[in-house]
Amino acid sequence: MSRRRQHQMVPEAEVSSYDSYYGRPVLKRPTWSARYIASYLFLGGLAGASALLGAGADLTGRPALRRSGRLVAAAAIAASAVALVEDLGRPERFLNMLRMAKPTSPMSVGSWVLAGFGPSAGLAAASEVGRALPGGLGRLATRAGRGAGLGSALLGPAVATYTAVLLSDTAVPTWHGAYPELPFLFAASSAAAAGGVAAVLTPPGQAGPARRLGVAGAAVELGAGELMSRRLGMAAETLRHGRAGRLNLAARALTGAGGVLTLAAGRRSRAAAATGGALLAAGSACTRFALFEAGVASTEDPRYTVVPQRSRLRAREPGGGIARAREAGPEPTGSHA
Amino acid sequence: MSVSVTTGTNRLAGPLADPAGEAGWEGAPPRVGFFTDTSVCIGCKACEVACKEWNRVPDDGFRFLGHSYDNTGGLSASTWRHVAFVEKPLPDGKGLAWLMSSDVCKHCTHAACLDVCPTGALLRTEFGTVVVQEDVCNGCGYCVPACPYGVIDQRPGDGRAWKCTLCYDRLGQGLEPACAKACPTKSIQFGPLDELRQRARSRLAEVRASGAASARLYGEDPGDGVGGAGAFFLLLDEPEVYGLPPDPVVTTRDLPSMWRRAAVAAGALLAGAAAAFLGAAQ
Amino acid sequence: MGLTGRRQGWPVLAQVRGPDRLGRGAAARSARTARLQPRTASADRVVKSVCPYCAVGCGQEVYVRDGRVVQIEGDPDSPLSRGRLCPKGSASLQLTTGSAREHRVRYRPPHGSDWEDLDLDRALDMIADRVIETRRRTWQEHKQDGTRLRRTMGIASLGGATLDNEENYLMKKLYTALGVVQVENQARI
Amino acid sequence: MGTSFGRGGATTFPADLQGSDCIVIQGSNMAECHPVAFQWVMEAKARGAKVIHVDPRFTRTSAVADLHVPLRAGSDIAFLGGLIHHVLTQGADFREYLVAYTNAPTILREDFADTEDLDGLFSGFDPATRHYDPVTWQYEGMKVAAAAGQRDEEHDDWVRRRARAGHETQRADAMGSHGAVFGGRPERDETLQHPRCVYQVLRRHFSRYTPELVEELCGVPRELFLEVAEAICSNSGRERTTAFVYAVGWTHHTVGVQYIRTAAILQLLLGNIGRPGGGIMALRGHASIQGSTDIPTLFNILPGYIPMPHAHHDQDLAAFIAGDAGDTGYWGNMGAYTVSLLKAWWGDKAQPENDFCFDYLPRLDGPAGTYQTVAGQIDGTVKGYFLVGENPAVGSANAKMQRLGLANLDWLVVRDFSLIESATFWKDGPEIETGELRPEEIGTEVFFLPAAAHTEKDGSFTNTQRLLQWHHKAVEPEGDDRSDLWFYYHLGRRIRDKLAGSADEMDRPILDLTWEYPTEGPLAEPSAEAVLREVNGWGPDGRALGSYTELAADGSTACGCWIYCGCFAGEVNQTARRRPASEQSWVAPEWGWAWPANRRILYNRASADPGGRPWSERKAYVWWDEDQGRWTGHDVPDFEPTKHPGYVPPEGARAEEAIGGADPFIMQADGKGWLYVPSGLVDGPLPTHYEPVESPVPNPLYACQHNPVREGMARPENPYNPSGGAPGSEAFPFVFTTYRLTEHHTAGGMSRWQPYLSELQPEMFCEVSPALAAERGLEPLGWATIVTARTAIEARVLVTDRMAPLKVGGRTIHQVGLPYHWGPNGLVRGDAANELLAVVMDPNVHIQEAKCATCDVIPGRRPRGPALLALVERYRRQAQSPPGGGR
Ligand SMILES: Nc1nc2c(c(=O)[nH]1)N[C@H]1C(S)=C(S)[C@@H](COP(=O)(O)OP(=O)(O)OC[C@H]3O[C@@H](n4cnc5c(=O)[nH]c(N)nc54)[C@H](O)[C@@H]3O)O[C@H]1N2
Ligand SMILES: Nc1nc2c(c(=O)[nH]1)N[C@H]1C(S)=C(S)[C@@H](COP(=O)(O)OP(=O)(O)OC[C@H]3O[C@@H](n4cnc5c(=O)[nH]c(N)nc54)[C@H](O)[C@@H]3O)O[C@H]1N2
Ligand code: SF4
Ligand code: SF4
Ligand code: SF4
Ligand code: SF4
Ligand code: SF4
Ligand SMILES: [Mo]
Repeated sequence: MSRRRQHQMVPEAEVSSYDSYYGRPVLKRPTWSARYIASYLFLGGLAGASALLGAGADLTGRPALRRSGRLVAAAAIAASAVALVEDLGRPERFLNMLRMAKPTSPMSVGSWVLAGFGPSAGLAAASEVGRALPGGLGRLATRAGRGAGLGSALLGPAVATYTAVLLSDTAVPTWHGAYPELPFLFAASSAAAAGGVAAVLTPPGQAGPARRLGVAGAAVELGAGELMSRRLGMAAETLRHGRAGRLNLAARALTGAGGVLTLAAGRRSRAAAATGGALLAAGSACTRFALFEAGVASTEDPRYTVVPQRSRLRAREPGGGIARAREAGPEPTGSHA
Repeated sequence: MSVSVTTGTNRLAGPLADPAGEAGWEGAPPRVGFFTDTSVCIGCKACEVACKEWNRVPDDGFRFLGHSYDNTGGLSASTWRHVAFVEKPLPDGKGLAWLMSSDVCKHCTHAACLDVCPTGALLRTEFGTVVVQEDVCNGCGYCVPACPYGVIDQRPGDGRAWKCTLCYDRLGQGLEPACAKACPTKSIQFGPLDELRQRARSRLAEVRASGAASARLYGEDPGDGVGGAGAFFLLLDEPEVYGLPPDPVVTTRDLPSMWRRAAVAAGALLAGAAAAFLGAAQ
Repeated sequence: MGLTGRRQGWPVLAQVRGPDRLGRGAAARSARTARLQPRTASADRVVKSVCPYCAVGCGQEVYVRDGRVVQIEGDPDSPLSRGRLCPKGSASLQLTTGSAREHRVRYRPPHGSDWEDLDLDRALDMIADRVIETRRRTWQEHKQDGTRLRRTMGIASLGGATLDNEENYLMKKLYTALGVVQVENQARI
Repeated sequence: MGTSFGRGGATTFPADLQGSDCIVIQGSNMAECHPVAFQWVMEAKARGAKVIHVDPRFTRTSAVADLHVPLRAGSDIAFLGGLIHHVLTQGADFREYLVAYTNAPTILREDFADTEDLDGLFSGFDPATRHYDPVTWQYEGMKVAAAAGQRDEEHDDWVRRRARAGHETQRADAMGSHGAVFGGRPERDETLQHPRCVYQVLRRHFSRYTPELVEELCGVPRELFLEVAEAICSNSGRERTTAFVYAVGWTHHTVGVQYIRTAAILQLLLGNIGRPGGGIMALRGHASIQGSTDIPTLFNILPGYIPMPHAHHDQDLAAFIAGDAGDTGYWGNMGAYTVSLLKAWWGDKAQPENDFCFDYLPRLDGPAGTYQTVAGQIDGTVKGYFLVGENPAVGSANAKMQRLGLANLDWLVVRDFSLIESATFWKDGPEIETGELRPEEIGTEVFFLPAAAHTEKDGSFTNTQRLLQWHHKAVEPEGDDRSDLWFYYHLGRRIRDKLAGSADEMDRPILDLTWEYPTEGPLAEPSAEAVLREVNGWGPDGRALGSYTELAADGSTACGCWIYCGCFAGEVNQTARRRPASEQSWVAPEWGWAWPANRRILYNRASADPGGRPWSERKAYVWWDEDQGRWTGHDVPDFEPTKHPGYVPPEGARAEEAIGGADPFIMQADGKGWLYVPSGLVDGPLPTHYEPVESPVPNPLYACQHNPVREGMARPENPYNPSGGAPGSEAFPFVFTTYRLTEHHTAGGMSRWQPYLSELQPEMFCEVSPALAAERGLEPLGWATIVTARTAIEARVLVTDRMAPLKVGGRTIHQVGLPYHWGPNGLVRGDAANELLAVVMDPNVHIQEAKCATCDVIPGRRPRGPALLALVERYRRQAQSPPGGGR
């Protein structure tokens, strides 16, 4: 409660003075299920950043890290694709995702990116089996694996960050309002997750870059999250209350603990590295779930739509006219004075 | 392909005279839409029923909401016209206002639902309207949170997204949409958008002159957050009173900035990963 | 205008080739959408009718295809309604073609606990017998004071306001000839 | 309206309201119940007309009106009386019109005594029989005294009473077509100064209906009342017209007919009848309720409002006609109308020698309305019942009484679209739940026959503006679905076949009946056009007649309904005419066909001044064209087309010839609009405020609490709540009123089964004010139980400021609103409001008081099973309502 006061950016009077239609939401609640879509956000991030680790390890000669990076990338992206298809109202029509190529649709962009990333990550992962084959086949697999691994690594960051745009490019107050920070938050969260998972799966000796990536990711994740909720205005409430609030709290704690543990003991102890890595990954997952739920909550209460819009209008009042030729800029829908 | 936000072609926000042209329709007919004059609405819900009969929309369940005479609650995948009922004491304390207003998809000039749709199921028609193609939609659900008015929704059990089509099938034959045709008091007026905007302005003057000081047009301004709605309203009170957002902005207005930031973040991630490895090499 | 099924195949190609670069309109249209027609366009007949609910008497146009009613809309020609219909009139299609209608004769014998099937012709015959029998049993030729009554008070009828004039006419004519005077309709209520 | 103007139909048509300057909607919720006709009100409003809604509730009509005037249900006579008082005291009447066209100057008999003299009674009241003898209500100068109220039932010396007035039950006027008839010429004082002239009597009668009284009695604040008075006065006269619109908010009262009479007086005073934008728009209910009144499925009239004969000694056709036809006015031709009807029914068998089979007609000896029938069912005298598109187990007052009647029949035929409550009562009616009835004990044999819909048959409906419109068959009916025309035709055929050869005298009328109609199609559907053609009638040459003026009394013409004569003129189905609105004036004379003679505004001769010139250019409608020597204008003149405005009837003239050139009310014997009704009404010549039978307050005006001649039913199934402060009345402290919603239709047979309508209003609810909710602890969206002496029902609670408590006589009166569309069957179900109402009726037209009664409201759902009976029993004891019913 005190936290809420502290962060309250909208004067109490204003909140209570708005009208609504029987308290019914103005916006539609996203129909996505948290189980699939928040998981998908997490898995996509994990996959994208893991592909980076795999490729880096390949280039820098860390076979264990390469293997884990590639396998995790492939597994995660496969799982994320399953989650995505499962969430479709008409799963049998999933191929329609490639019917068009729409830069205005993050989901379309994502689909194309995934269409590139998925096979390359898969090929890279397959090469881990193939390289054991004798002779030319093995060599071919190794070479193909490198190419595919590099390809997936190039697309990996896109996989990790396009989901931020996917969420932001909606009318959901919390998601849209978060758009300036969200790509960074998601990139960092992906890094933390991938680093963490790699730290779990890889002997500490080869996992240095993973730990560093994980810790750096954790730090940026925490920082970006804090920045975001400061700037979000009223919608930030949704990150502090209810299910989203609990998840967010858990996310910070896990990420914080994971980062500290990894930093402190990850190099020395395999157990500590694994624990720290697991905490980081769990933290990253919680971050995604928290954000997802906060967005949903922001659609369920009409205040988050009406109050900021109303004050925006009021601020504009004397001049009249509506945002006529206003240039696009980082003025999130939810922000106001 | 030039994607600029408010100028040039392929715009994502701001005034836009010819959305159909931007959607690749050459020689398209004039843009059509709705002017819903709520000052003459009698809340009969003929529009709701006529829409369902024409479009064979299933019923939306039998729930007593008791929100005045509103028992459908809002627009949904199975309610494409929705009549809101608002009971309010008059400002002078003498008597009561009972406001009724038939809501519908706004057929935005910049339609977020359409732009975020990955499959192209959502379509800008040659009439400038926005429709879902039921044979294409795969139920990804993206359009649902994208709409700043909370219009479009997925139908449980069916999985696809549904909303007002502005009777696309009828328009092709020069027919009036079913809801507008039925409306007993012509609260719903259908026609070329330019004409409707003019008519709305003179009607507003009339209504104001008759003493309704708080009457206003909603969604008719091409300069508003969605570039003007294809279906706009004369309201007698604040929009939020009817369950409408007071100042909706199409989310894609910020999309270029989002992509830029995502690109920077992706780059940062790439760089970060590189640094993680390079740091180890040192 | 090039609005019809010009484009086949993968829409992405149409996006790249045509003017609809962002895939918002022309390029996104499916073949089904391109073929879209109002179902009234394919009606065999349009039959002029009148709303069956209330006494405003709004004009209706009934669209028929393959012997089935496919749509009912307001008749724009009507000087009473100018093509408009209220929610009830707009629900006429559901009223006439909906699943709520019972299309079979139902019969409940005295003291029965459920409906039974009955042939329509047989039902009509049974009803005719009941009328004849009840009429005979309850016939009043004279009052006690000797004035003539020529009627039965054993049979009564209720309803008429939802029926056609011609139906009311035959009812009144038949009942009166049968000596049934307790003929009433919604005018009382 | 029949008694005031001569015909029972609306005087105008909805589209004409667009030309009104002021529209008073009172006793109707037009926007909800006639939404499409309401477009014309909105049209008028857009053109600057003032729209006033006078209604106990704030409805969707009030929402778009300029002014909503909440008044206590059941107090309209006081409100309208107040307006009459205002007009008379302010001299706001349209004097020229009043003097020329109404009976304002007519002088009354000396022995007439008013309610103001007799504390709520008129002269002639017999407390023993609770009936009026209307002799003293007559005009001065009438030659023969009128018959007493009971003449039809009691009198044998009928034939000798040539000119008389009492015409009670047969001349059911809210739907009846015409006023009374009389012989002789009344005296008049055109200066309106004679103390016994109608104008002066009116002044005295309404002298106490002041704004103060209106405030006290109706709960309408003075200023609001005066605003209405101002609006209607300033919007009447030569240049402007005001229209009144009513429906069952006025008729569902024990004084319903007098409500309408009050409005008629007001409109005559203001000169608004027969003129464009004026009139009284009676909004009727079902698609063809007007048609089923014109061609009546009603006990007391024959087609065209010819009264059903009563049992009298030695009454032959001549005596019947002599008794009912006037000498003057169009009713002077009743012989021609009646003989033509008999010819249509009995064809060649009907000959002058056998009185055209007049004797084949059954006779009445008392009211035989639907509620009497139900009593007969319970008492076991009514054995067989046809329900043809009506659902009394939900739609009629005291629904339980209806079901008890159904459960005591030998056989029941229900023709409907779905299994409505009246068809399934034996299985799942509320009495089965309470254990009062058990299916195996119910001996009723039930036939349910599915009906064909309007799209599946040809036929005509007559709408609220007396307009016949043909609907064409679009498809064949499915399964066992058949039209009612098919059913009655084939039932009649079969009965005739079975009786063929019977020598029994009682079978003659049915065997001699003309019953040959061509059939069409695979189902042998009788031709509806052939039936309509018979309704229209034919002449000696067998050709369809063009107008009722061609009908003859010698048997050379046949006509099934004289007022419809002309609907098949020229062998063309005139009701199927559909010249588009865009090609016609707003009167649209070439769309369908309106009775009489395709006229759209009745008495439209009054739209011109006595000299035949329009009162004003703005309000020109029908006028005398001197050059052509005929009446002309936008409509078919409701007048003999070539009768000069200056025509003065010669002494001894009969029928229409006795109507002067400046007398617009041609169906009336004197051609005048009647402010005062000397005959034709059983409860008085002038409207008087009486309290509803169940009222929370004593009558502030008279000692006489209720309509003294109301029609009640003292039966155990029909107990009344004590009223007006009588002992026990505090058990039922609130007033409730029942009504409709746009989203449903009447008893629900055509809406509760339709998903698209049902979802819009899915549950039975009650509307209460926040104050009442607080007082009784009712939770919004929770449940309330509403109790009367009949039973209790439950409803979801809708708390709304639209139900405002009224201050009446210093007391706060809470009103509860109950839509009546729900019942136990269908897609959406709920308790029926009609379980709560008792049967008590207007004595003129036998319409039940559905618009106000008293009740109690308690929170929560009602008890189930026998516990429900126990609850009601507790209330009855507390209210001391006599277990046997009584009044
Ligand atoms: N949607 C819809 N339309 C219908 C019908 C329907 O069921 N649904 N039914 C049709 C039929 S059969 C009919 S008869 C008509 C009836 O049409 P209406 O008469 O308009 O219908 P109601 O709602 O019964 O009553 C009208 C109004 O009378 C008011 N009222 C009650 N008591 C009084 C009173 O004492 N004085 C005054 N001034 N007002 C009073 C009620 O509050 C109500 O608003 O509608 C027809 N149209
Ligand atoms: N408390 C209260 N009670 C009221 C009223 C009120 O205001 N308050 N209003 C009264 C009034 S005005 C009226 S009119 C009555 C109405 O009461 P009802 O007439 O009993 O009600 P409806 O539901 O209209 O019943 C008509 C039936 O006819 C059926 N039907 C329709 N078309 C056809 C057809 O072509 N053939 C056949 N065979 N059947 C058909 C419909 O399915 C429906 O079931 O209710 C009255 N009761
Ligand atoms: S209102 Fe919503 S659903 Fe309709 S066009 Fe605009 S964004 Fe799309
Ligand atoms: S749910 Fe259907 S219409 Fe909506 S965005 Fe997805 S594919 Fe497009
Ligand atoms: S335009 Fe057509 S689809 Fe849209 S609400 Fe109206 S009737 Fe329904
Ligand atoms: S049909 Fe017209 S008047 Fe009726 S609710 Fe809809 S908009 Fe309002
Ligand atoms: S459409 Fe509505 S107003 Fe018109 S006749 Fe039918 S029920 Fe009455
Ligand atoms: Mo009615």
